[in-house]
Amino acid sequence: MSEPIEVLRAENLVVRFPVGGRGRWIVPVDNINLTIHQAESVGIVGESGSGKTTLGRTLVRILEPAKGRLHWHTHDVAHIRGRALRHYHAAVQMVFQDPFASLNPARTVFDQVALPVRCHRRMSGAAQADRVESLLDQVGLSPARDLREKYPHELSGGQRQRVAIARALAADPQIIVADEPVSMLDVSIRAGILQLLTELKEQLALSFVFITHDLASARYFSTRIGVMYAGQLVEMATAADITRRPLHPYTRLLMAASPGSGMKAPLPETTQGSPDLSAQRRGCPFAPRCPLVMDRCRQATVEFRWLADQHGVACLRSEE
Amino acid sequence: MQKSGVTLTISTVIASLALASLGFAPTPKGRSVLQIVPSPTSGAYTENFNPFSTSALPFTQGAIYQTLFYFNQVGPQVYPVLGTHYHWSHGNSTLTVDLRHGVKWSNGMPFTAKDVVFTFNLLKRFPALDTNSVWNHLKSVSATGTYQVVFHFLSPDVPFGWYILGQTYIVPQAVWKNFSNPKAVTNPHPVGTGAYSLARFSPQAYFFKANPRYWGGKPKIATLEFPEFNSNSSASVALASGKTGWAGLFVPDVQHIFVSKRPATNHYWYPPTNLVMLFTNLKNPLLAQLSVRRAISLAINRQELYRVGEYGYETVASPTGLVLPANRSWLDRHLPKNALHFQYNPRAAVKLLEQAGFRRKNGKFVTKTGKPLSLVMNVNAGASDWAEDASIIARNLGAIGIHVTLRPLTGSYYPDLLTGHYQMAIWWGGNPTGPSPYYLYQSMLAPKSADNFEHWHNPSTTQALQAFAATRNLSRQHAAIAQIQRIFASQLPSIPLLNGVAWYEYNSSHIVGWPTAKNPYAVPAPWSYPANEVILSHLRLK
Amino acid sequence: MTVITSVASTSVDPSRRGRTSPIRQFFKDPKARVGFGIFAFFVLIALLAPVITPYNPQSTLFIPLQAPDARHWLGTTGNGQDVLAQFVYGARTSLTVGILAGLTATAIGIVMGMLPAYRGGTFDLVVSTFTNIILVVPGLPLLLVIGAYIHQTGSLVIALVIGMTGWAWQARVLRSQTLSLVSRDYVVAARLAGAPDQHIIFREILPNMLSLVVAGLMYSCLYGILAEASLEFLGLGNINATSWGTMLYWATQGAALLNGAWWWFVPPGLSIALVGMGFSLMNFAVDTLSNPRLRESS
Amino acid sequence: MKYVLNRVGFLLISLWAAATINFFLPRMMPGNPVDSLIARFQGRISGSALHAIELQFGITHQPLWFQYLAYLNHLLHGNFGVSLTYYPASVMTVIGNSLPWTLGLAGLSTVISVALGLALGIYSAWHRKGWLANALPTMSTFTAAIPFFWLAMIFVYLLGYLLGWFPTDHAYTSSLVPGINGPFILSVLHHGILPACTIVISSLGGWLMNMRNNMVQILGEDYILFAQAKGVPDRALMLRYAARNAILPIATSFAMSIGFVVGGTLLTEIVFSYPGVGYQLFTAIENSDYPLMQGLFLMIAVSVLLANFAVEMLYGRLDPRVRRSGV
Repeated sequence: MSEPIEVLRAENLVVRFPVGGRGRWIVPVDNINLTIHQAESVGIVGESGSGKTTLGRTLVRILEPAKGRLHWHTHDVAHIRGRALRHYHAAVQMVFQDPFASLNPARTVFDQVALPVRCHRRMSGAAQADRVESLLDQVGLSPARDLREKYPHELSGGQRQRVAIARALAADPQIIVADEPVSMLDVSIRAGILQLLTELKEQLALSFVFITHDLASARYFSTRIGVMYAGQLVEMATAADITRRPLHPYTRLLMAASPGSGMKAPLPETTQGSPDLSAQRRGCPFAPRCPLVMDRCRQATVEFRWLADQHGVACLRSEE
Repeated sequence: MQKSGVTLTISTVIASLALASLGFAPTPKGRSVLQIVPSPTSGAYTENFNPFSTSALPFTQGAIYQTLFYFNQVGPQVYPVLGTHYHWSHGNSTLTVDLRHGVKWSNGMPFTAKDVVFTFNLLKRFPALDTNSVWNHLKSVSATGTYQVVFHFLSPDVPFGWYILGQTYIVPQAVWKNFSNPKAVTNPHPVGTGAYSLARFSPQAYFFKANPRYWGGKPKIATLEFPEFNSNSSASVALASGKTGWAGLFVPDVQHIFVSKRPATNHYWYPPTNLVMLFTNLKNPLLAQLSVRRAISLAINRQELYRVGEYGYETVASPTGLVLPANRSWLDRHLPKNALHFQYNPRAAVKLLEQAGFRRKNGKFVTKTGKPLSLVMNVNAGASDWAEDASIIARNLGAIGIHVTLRPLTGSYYPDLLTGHYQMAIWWGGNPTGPSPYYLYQSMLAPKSADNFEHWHNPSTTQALQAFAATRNLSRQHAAIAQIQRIFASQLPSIPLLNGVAWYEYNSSHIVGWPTAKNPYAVPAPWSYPANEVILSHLRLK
Repeated sequence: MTVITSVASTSVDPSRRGRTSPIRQFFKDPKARVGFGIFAFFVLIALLAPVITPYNPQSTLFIPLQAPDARHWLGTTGNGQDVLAQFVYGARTSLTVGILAGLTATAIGIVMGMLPAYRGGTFDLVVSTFTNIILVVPGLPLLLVIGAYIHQTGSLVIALVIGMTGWAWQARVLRSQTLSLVSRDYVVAARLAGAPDQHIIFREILPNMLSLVVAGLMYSCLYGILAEASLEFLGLGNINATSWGTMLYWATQGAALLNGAWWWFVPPGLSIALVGMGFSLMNFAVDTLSNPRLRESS
Repeated sequence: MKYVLNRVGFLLISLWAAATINFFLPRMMPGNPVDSLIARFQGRISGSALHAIELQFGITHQPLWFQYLAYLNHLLHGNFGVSLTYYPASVMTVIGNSLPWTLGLAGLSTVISVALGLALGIYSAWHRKGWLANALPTMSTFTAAIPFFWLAMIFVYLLGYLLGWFPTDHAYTSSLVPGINGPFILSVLHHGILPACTIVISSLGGWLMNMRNNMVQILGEDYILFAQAKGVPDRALMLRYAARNAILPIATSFAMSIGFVVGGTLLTEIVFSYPGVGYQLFTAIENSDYPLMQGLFLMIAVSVLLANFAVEMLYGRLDPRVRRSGV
């Protein structure tokens, strides 16, 4: 097997937002390094507020990073604008969490799927219509004729998400960032959507970034998994490795919480509701909740280190 | 915001309404107060009792400051005021005036020839005060004794005597010699010889009180009140409700609004004193053609102007430009019939234009070069009757194929006329109109006159005006006027429309002695100065 | 004249709502039906003017100040014009000017509200400050002063001037709504789809605040009709045109009320108020449509 | 504090903007209306006054920026030029005579109209089932659309002329001497009732509808239901919980409403010959008295800006969120 081709690489990526004026910031993406290879699916797992959605949006450059680099093949796309950004968007698409919010209620299915076909692929007329039809077929919305003139509110949740996926495919992208694509759907429909995504991945040799709070579905879908906590990547490994040998206390916690897991970890004391994202925080962000916390954890900066076999972790305990 | 607060507010409002309507039902005015509304003013009053200022408050001229004589324009009378006699000598170039004895200024000082000489020299020193340009005609003014003044003219100029005798207000030397810039003086404490003096001023109203030192005896009406109105409609409400005793308003359907309310005491009389003209700018190449002016005149339905635009108050003008019936005696009986009455004949107008080389295309006239026969008419939006007249004329002319664009203006209407920025516009023919038709003709047709808006330059007209001015011989004067009449009717320097009237409404419920159609002893409009000095001395309590 | 819509403060999320044709839902509301009825009535009168009356509104053929009778349903003016003819032809001018002014104000409001909110940054700061300034500079006095400078003018210019002085409120409302819509997922998706800015603004965002735009348009039209009537009433418009405003001007000049000629003075004023009421009622319904809580209450 | 600074900043910017609009307006107009005016007044007013007007309206050869700076400098010194209509009175004198009347009339009417409108709005939202509560909003859509001047004229005719209950013009009986004395004050009140009623009736509807909508909205909020469940008495619920929060957003719309009320006051003054700035503005317009017109417009704009500023300050005190966030 040849060396996998690198498609997108984030280096020391930082995203921050001002809060309440007076120069205060939160840092939902804090110094993250991440590589995505061709036809590979990378899962990003974390609880709400961990910054995984912000990371996803930064990867597709809906957001602009404050620091760091974002390499798209050989180009740095961290700060591109205008036509270059539009060009990048043709290659990196997104499927949103909420299929109710991601489809424009005032436009028909056809309009929404045709938009990237027209704008990115420069098709019009019959070619455009054919393309839309085949896309809808591809995502399992057939017969397409019945659907194309419908408005989103006339569709079921699953149908809507399929439309959203069709729209993402319409630009012929190389990477799709799927931000919790099934979390808002009924349980009965989830499997179908996940099945569709898997098929697409295999048929089209697409790379996927699969963002989820559920380790189980990440394991099902991804070749590698990164675990995020409070804006930082705390662990990264192959799906198999991370299940077998979770190193970070937070990963273990997630494992314990996921159904069907054999792992049993002690329930952590929660001294804090949600992770602290403020720029002023010090030490390991997980320290307040960590069952294995040491004094050093509250002071020292914790570095992410690669151990072996593409397994990395950011924990002082792992250094011991 | 609370409910009780609302109730409180409502009940307070209701209570104050009730209180107000009980306590303030209009109380009957004192019997010897006369409320006068000369004409709608331009907003709240500002103090200005300077008789030389064009924005002097009404009745400053006449009731406080007086002229030497008053010449009636609706009757034959000449009233001696501060002067008693005048006569011409030295080939009509010297005017000698005898002054009234025993006249006192309202501050008690005696009135003498010095005051008259001072007044005229004041106009000489400050030309800005000399709105009638008397020093374009005078050489010098001097006193002979305490009660006689002699005016020396540059050239014989009999009709100009009227400006000296009847249009110049005499001020006291003792007061006015102290003013370094008499043009800007607002004169808050006016000292005059007239029947009234200032009692009190506020921006909303001012009051005159009877002058006990008045040479004609203390006037019978103790107080004159001048409330301020800036529109015809608000003033009409006051007139209709019986508050106003003497007004000079254009009232739409005065019979219904005013007279019918109390037919025994509410009266109006609108005597013609002026001409309403459609001025045609002769610098415009189209209007410079006599046939165009004639066609316009033929196409205007003056009956409609009379009946609709003016509510039947202003009668159709004479083609001669004479104000009839006031100037009846000057009318040349030998004029051809069509010069005596205007015809309304659109067909003749069309024919006239076609003969002059204009062609009709789809009902619209075009010139020989194919340009449309199209004119702009300025509309005085501040005078609703004239605005209505203008739209009638536009329709009349449109009907025969002359396109008229209306251009409504308010404040700049008159300035545009003065500066010649107009093609057609309605305005008075004479400014002012004097005791003979000469004044009207002179102001409209003399080459140097500011009111020659149409820019008429015609040697025989000028000659006739000069011939009139140089003589006191009545038959020679008549001959000169007759010549102008003929030119006027045949050449149409501009187009007469209607006889302009003096608006005049009065209430005889407790004050009598008013001028009437049967007893036209003075121009009755309260905005006609100095006619008011004569009328005020005729009024008495019932 | 103080009509303030509260839609500004209600954030609407149309995506969560069932979309049973908004037009049908609009007409379910009795207020909307009455409002639309009033509006349609006057539009119909204006359109059918020549059918309704055989008379020329300008011609002064009749006996002045005639009370209403079989020949003159609304009597005659002091100048012998048929009031009904003036009224129905005046409706044309007044409605046209009002609606044109409303459209102008709405168009400017859309651009001045949406563009800065979409662009953000300094551009937004400058434009929205400008909007707020225009909002607090009193409109009618400004209109009077401009009217005084251009004195005579056609109805078209009046409509444009009214529109150009009356857009700020809408710009402010649309700006805040755009701000809330611009970060919606579907807008982001459109951007990812490579759509140009004007497509995103006018095709993706604008259709989702149509109810706001329509509400604003109705108030702008109402404002336009009132402003035109005020200008004409003061003689600052084109007094020789036939509109409800000039009717009131001439009725005042002709002392209609003192003459007891209520038929000359009352219809134009009453109709202005009725048309305004029609707009407000329709707007009520639009408001209700986009704000479910108000719906429950009425 | 940041909020206050922010608002002061906006006030200053908008004052500057109003002055600038005032400066450029006559210069933007087609033709030069002032030119013929100057011709008209040649000889009637002093040369220096005329020169000042030429400067004011840009009939000079100085560069535009110089004219603009000179203009701003004059404004800062309270020099608004000289009125043509009231020459030799200065524009400032005319404003001084008329502004108090307008402030009194518009101020009092606004207070009554706001208080009444809010109270009726609360009533209409609270008693949703009552016929009056349901009729009020519909009625107010009608009253809010009545042209001010038309209503004023109807009042003049019916209550003033036919019934004779109220005077039909001016601010007080002119035979009285202005001053602090019983008859004069009563006369002022008596003369003020009809104009004030006109303004109140025409502007009431906006406040009513706005308040009602906000109330209805807030009455559906969870915390109201919660308070109700806790047994808070209805009255307190209506006033302290709901009305209080419903009023706050209205303050933000005050800016536009005050502009409308001022516009309406101007029209009302014109009909009643009420000697305020609206009446004077109309006079100035009718007489093409551009210096007076400009001075009055600026004065009206400044008054509205200040009133607005005052309301925002008040709003900042009432709503701590605004004070802190500094928006």
